Amino acid sequence: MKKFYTLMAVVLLASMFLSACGGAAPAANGTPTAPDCTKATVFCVGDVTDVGHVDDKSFNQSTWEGVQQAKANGTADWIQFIETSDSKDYAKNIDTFAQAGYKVIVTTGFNLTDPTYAAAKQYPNILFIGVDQGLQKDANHPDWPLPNLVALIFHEDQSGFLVGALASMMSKSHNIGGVFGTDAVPAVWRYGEGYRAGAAYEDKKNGTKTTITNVYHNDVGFNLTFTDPTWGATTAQSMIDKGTDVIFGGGGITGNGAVDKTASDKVLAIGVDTDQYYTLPEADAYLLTSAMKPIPAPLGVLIGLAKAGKFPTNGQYYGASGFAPYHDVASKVPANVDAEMQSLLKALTGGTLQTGVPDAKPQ
Amino acid sequence: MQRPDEQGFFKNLQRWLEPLLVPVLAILTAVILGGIIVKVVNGDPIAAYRGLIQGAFGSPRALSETAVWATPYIFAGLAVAFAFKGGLFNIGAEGQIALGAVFAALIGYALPGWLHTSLPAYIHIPLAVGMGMLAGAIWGGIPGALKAYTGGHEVINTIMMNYIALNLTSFLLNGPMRDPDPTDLSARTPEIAPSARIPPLFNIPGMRVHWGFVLALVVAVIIWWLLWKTTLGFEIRTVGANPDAAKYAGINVKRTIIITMAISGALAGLAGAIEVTALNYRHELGFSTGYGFDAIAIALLGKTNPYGVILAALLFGAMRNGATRMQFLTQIPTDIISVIQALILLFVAADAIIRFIYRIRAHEERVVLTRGWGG
Amino acid sequence: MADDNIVLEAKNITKQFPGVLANDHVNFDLRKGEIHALLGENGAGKTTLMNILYGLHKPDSGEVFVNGKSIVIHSPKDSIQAGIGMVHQHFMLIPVFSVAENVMLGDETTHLGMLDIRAVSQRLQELSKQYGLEVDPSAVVGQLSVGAQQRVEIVKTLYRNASILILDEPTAVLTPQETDDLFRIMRQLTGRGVSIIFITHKLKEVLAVADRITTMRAGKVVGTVQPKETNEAKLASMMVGREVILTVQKEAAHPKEEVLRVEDLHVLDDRDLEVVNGVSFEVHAGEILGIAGVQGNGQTQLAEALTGLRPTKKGKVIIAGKDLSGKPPRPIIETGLAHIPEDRQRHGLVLSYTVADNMVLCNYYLPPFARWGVIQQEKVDENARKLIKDYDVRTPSPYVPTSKLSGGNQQKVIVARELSRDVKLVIASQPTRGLDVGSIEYIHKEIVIMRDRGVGVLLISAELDEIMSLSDRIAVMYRGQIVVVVDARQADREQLGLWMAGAHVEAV
Amino acid sequence: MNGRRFAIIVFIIAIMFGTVVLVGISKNTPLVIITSMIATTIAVATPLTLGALCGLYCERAGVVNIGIEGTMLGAAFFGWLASIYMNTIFHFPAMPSLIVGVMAAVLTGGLFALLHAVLSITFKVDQIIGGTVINILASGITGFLNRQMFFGAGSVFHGNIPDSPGVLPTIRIPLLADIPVIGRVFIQQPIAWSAIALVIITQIVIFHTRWGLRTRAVGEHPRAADTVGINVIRMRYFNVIIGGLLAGLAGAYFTLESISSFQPDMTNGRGFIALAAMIFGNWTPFGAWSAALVFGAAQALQINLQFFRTLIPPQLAVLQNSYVVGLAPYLLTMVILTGLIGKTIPPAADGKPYEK
Repeated sequence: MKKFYTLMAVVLLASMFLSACGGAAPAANGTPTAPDCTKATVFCVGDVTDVGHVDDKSFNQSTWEGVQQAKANGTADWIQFIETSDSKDYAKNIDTFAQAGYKVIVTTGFNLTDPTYAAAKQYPNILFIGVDQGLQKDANHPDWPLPNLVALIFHEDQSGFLVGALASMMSKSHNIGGVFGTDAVPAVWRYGEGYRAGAAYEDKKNGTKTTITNVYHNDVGFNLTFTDPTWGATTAQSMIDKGTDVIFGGGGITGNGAVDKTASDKVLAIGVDTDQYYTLPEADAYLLTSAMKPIPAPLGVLIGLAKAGKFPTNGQYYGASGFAPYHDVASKVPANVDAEMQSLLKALTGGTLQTGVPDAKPQ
Repeated sequence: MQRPDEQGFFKNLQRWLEPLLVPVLAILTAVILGGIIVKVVNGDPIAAYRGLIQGAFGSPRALSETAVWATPYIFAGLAVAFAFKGGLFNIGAEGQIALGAVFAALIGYALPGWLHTSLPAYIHIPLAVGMGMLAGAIWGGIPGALKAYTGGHEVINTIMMNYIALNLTSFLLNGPMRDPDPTDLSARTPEIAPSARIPPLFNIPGMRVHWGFVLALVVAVIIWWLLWKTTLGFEIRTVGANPDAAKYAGINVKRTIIITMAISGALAGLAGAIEVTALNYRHELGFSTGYGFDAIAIALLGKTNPYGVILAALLFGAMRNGATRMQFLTQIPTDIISVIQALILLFVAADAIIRFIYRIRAHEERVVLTRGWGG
Repeated sequence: MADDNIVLEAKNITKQFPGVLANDHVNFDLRKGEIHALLGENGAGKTTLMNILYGLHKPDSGEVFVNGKSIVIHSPKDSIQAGIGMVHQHFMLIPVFSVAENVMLGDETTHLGMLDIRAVSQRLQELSKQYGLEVDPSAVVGQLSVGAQQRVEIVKTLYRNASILILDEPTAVLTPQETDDLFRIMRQLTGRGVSIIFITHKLKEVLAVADRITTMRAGKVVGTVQPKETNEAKLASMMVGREVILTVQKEAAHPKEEVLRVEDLHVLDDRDLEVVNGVSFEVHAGEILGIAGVQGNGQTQLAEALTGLRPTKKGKVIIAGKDLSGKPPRPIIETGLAHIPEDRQRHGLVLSYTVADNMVLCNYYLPPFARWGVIQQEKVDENARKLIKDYDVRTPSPYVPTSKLSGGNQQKVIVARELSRDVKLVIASQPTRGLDVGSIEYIHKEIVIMRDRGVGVLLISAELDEIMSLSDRIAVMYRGQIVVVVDARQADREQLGLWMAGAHVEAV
Repeated sequence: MNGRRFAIIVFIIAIMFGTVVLVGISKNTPLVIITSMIATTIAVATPLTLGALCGLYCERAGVVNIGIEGTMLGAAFFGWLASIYMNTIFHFPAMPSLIVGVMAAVLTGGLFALLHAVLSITFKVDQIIGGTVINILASGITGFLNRQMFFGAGSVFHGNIPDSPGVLPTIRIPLLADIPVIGRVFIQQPIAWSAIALVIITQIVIFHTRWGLRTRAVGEHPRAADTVGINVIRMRYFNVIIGGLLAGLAGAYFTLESISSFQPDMTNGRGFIALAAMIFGNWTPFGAWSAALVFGAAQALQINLQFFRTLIPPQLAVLQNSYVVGLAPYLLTMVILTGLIGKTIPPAADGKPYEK
């Protein structure tokens, strides 16, 4: 009998490895070797992620996609990322690229603001792009703007405002909701409050009274707040049960859970960051739109400018705000609603309309 | 525990090396299996390991970074190992680390303001670090007290305390302790005063290894001494090995459980405090993801011996540190490190597998690390 | 031997455990309807042999025949099938289960996939009527008396239609009266064709009940005799291999001042039942007070309460004039108590510790073993070497883990540690349980030496012989109360047995 | 489960529901709020209940399993993977793909449990350590594979996110589901229904069948079970594996019922909460279920208090802070486990390897 169990143990271990192996697909053609980036002619672009992974289906991934586009369109000869596993390694990881002679270093997330600023000062010959890093001249950044550092930033509040307005107009029960990660992250907070402001704006205009409920996932540690889709789904469910008929899933995977659940309950959902028609295909039939914060395109532009020697020197570059097409739901959106959306978009991007949302949650 | 007696040097050497045999073979086996997995996904295991070793030991700077990574691992590993010695399983190191960091940061940035005076480093640093330890000790001591007085199992309670600690941290960093600088959008504390900063070991840019690493080694020696040479250590080990006999011997078992958990928590708190005072100079939300859980593996790999913990922590630090370089050079995801670490733990825990593969006879006592829910 | 009457036969059984040859070519047979006693000291190999017959151990060599056919027993399942039932010394009952559940376990009756408790209870009632074994199918086993639990064990085997019954030390936990009751049941069973193997080390019982007696010593069968051909002394020398002095040599006691005074002590057990209710007695310096009683009448809890291991509900404990009621162990130990605990592996030792460390378990923190909270290792080692010599502890070195020592030597480590300290009172609980005769003699001698040195001794033992031969005064404990205290010189075995069975209480 | 414990649970849930009703009464009718909270409670409780039942089978047989978390995570990943493979590579329709996915998840749970059984029963590894190994291994393997398979041009799906077959459809209880408002409670997805069914089945199996009697015997006094011919090792193996299958079903909840995607470490500590629920429930199915419901209700409280945040009276401003409300489930678990319900009694041989 003992032999039998030993055998079982062996079989089990073997099967675990087989599953580990069998599952993993062969890479197309092995690993390409890196060129010597220190050569002036070799244009290498490096990407340092925030704590997390480049496949996080969130901003780390979007940034990496932008960098990949630079490779695909021939701007970059070689691209590489380093995933940060602890915040203490930000500087070290940037340094790894700098030492290896990379020409452009992209850093992702507002948490890398200071390390990126410091590295830009240390390596004046390397160009830095800080995604989501709202910088200004202050005591901690006295030399801003630096000629070799550009912050790629977005007006999340504008995108949030747009989808909020749309949600308010599309809601029949005048009951809309938003499911977010922690509001400690300014971008998330701007989405949420923009959403609220947009809905309130349309309410005022149309004389409706819409109830807006934003729920932030503040009840777990920071490492989990954006990666808890089950919580997102449960929260969305709870909203639907109370008659909410448009739900905005903002904030990484947690929000995706809400979008997913909302759509599967045949309730209108709004995605975030990218056009989630393509990233959450199971939600397509009820995906009203997505609040856009398209990192890849402007990032590709910035990398192109860097190569062309036309890197902006004012320290800031705003990505476009907007909302994604209605896709499958287009037939349900009345023409006047769409017209209003287009004019709002114009007003916001043109600067004639302000969302009134501060940069971060007031303390 | 063995103690060197009248026997010869080589016999002693053999006795020192013998406990290393199984862990070393476990690491070897895990590394080979990890290599096979890399190979199967069409990676080059040799290049991967070369990158790993290069990243961990390839230059003075790499060594410095390995030490930087190993520092919290040593403290946290000691925390878990210490609790094991007392028959307790502290899964709560994660939360204790976070609170240690938060409160060290608080003293670090706020104390001069409260006192309306600047402080000399030799006062400010111990105060900040001590506050971190105290926070950890309280966070560890609560489950200890619950265990002693209500029988609530420390595994469940330390897990719950983890969630509460992480929540509390988020709350503090978003609210009362948030950097008041309106331009700072991050949820993080202000930077600690220069007087609260533990200096680096070498004054060379890029060499981040700091005196906290030396402190970690010293603390490991102190913990060894405490466990094996003092009456308190005797009490803790007795409670861990046989609580009934401990009670019979007149040891206050409840008090000892609380002390054990408090010291364990203090060590974990120290891990967080040192990260703040010697490295990050502030506490932010992206901090400390998984030290507490890695610490369990480190404690087990080190066979709960403080010196073993140092070795295991250096190994884990080297792997975590070298992984970046490995990924940089070979594009193999760093997640493979987690798989290898899990395999090491698997083989160390189930040493029978390793003994079976390498035909080593078992002759050491089975060490009881934890007891079921009842104990 | 072509005897049709032989129902069970073991031939040439050999079983080797690491370091011990537990059974060495053992031959044993059992006839239909007889009670065959298997006599031997602890460690003689009786239980190993029975465990082999019952399928709990596998023999290294040898064969087992049931009703003339050779059978291979892999597990208890096989032996149950062959009609063998066993009542273990430590009952194999699950305390939280009911009697019916315990009995049916492994041989369940189901109805539509559900346990059919009713059918089982019915069958149980039939069996208990048939054999005169009174059991309540719905009672929870953990709340039954020891005697009742034993009846459940017997019914359990009958429920499985056992025709061969192995009783392993069944009388160890019974009063003399309960023992007589058991013997009556055994006779009734044999009358109905059941054959019984009766394992014991008590000579009187063997002579009273057995049809044949086989004696084992050190893994070998010494011989098989009829009761009428032998007597106690002969059996004892067969068992031990030499003449045994069955009594302890000691002078008359010279009691002095009081060292322990217990007043109206009440103690709860783990289930919050009051198992010590209103005990009062005193022990004087220079005397041995023996507490006799069947196991489970509160002695364990009494000893734990006196030594501080268990809280007291009510009452006073005064040691050497100091009121220590409800105090934890340390102040009690410091007042001058030595405690030889009942469960030596659980309470008395840390098995993973070295002999040296175990020898300072109670005073590691006091000078000279510790200064300023730091342990002085050389003093600890010195102490160990001295005690190992003084108390004849057989160990290769002071630094081996105590778990490597034999039971007798483990007990000697405890005795050495406890009796070498400067104490006023010794509480010894079951100090010789499970030990070989040599160790028993040694420990008895040490206890008497302590008495003669002017220390008060409280001896708690379930072995009436031990109590009678060591004590100066004897207290009998029954259902949590001291029923009577008598002078040992005037104590009568039969009378003590009656008191232990509660006769005195009932007579009132 | 005794009356006192039941009363405490009803009381706690009533307080939580009542708080939300009082706060939200100006916005929604009590009936709507209560129905919604019940729905949330059941949803949150589903994986916890199944996880707790996993622990129950293991521990009733005497094996402590703190690897529930890892088992659920592994099952969530492989179940989801199987459904995607079926759907995208083999072009199965959604429903069969999902069913295959659930089966794969359950099987994965069984395999992880088998590993735990091998470690803790055959190799007699400290059972809490064995569980920790499972947790770390599951996290590492799922993270690594998720990355290998779904990220980058060289991956199985060439870096594209494949279509997932969606989530399991809801099942309505006829008639009951048609009741206005409250009917919502009777519309649940299959795993949620099966969790409730499995509570009842487990209650019957553990306390009224031969299997359960033997399982409990093995967990209470393995030696006694051995002496009546029960194969202790085999009983323990099978019970641990049965538990693993249930944890596998709990894993399926995450990726096939709640939402239709996988995230590294997405179980988020729910396995540990499940363990706490089992202990709270004193190792009984209904007890564990009620504890899972308490935790579910605490989550519902947390979500709903945020929902009605603007309506919270200023005297209770502390409840407006989502961090504070977020602590509720964990604090409650601790408070409940320490004394409020009195001592719980584990099976006597729980966590002890059986040495013949």
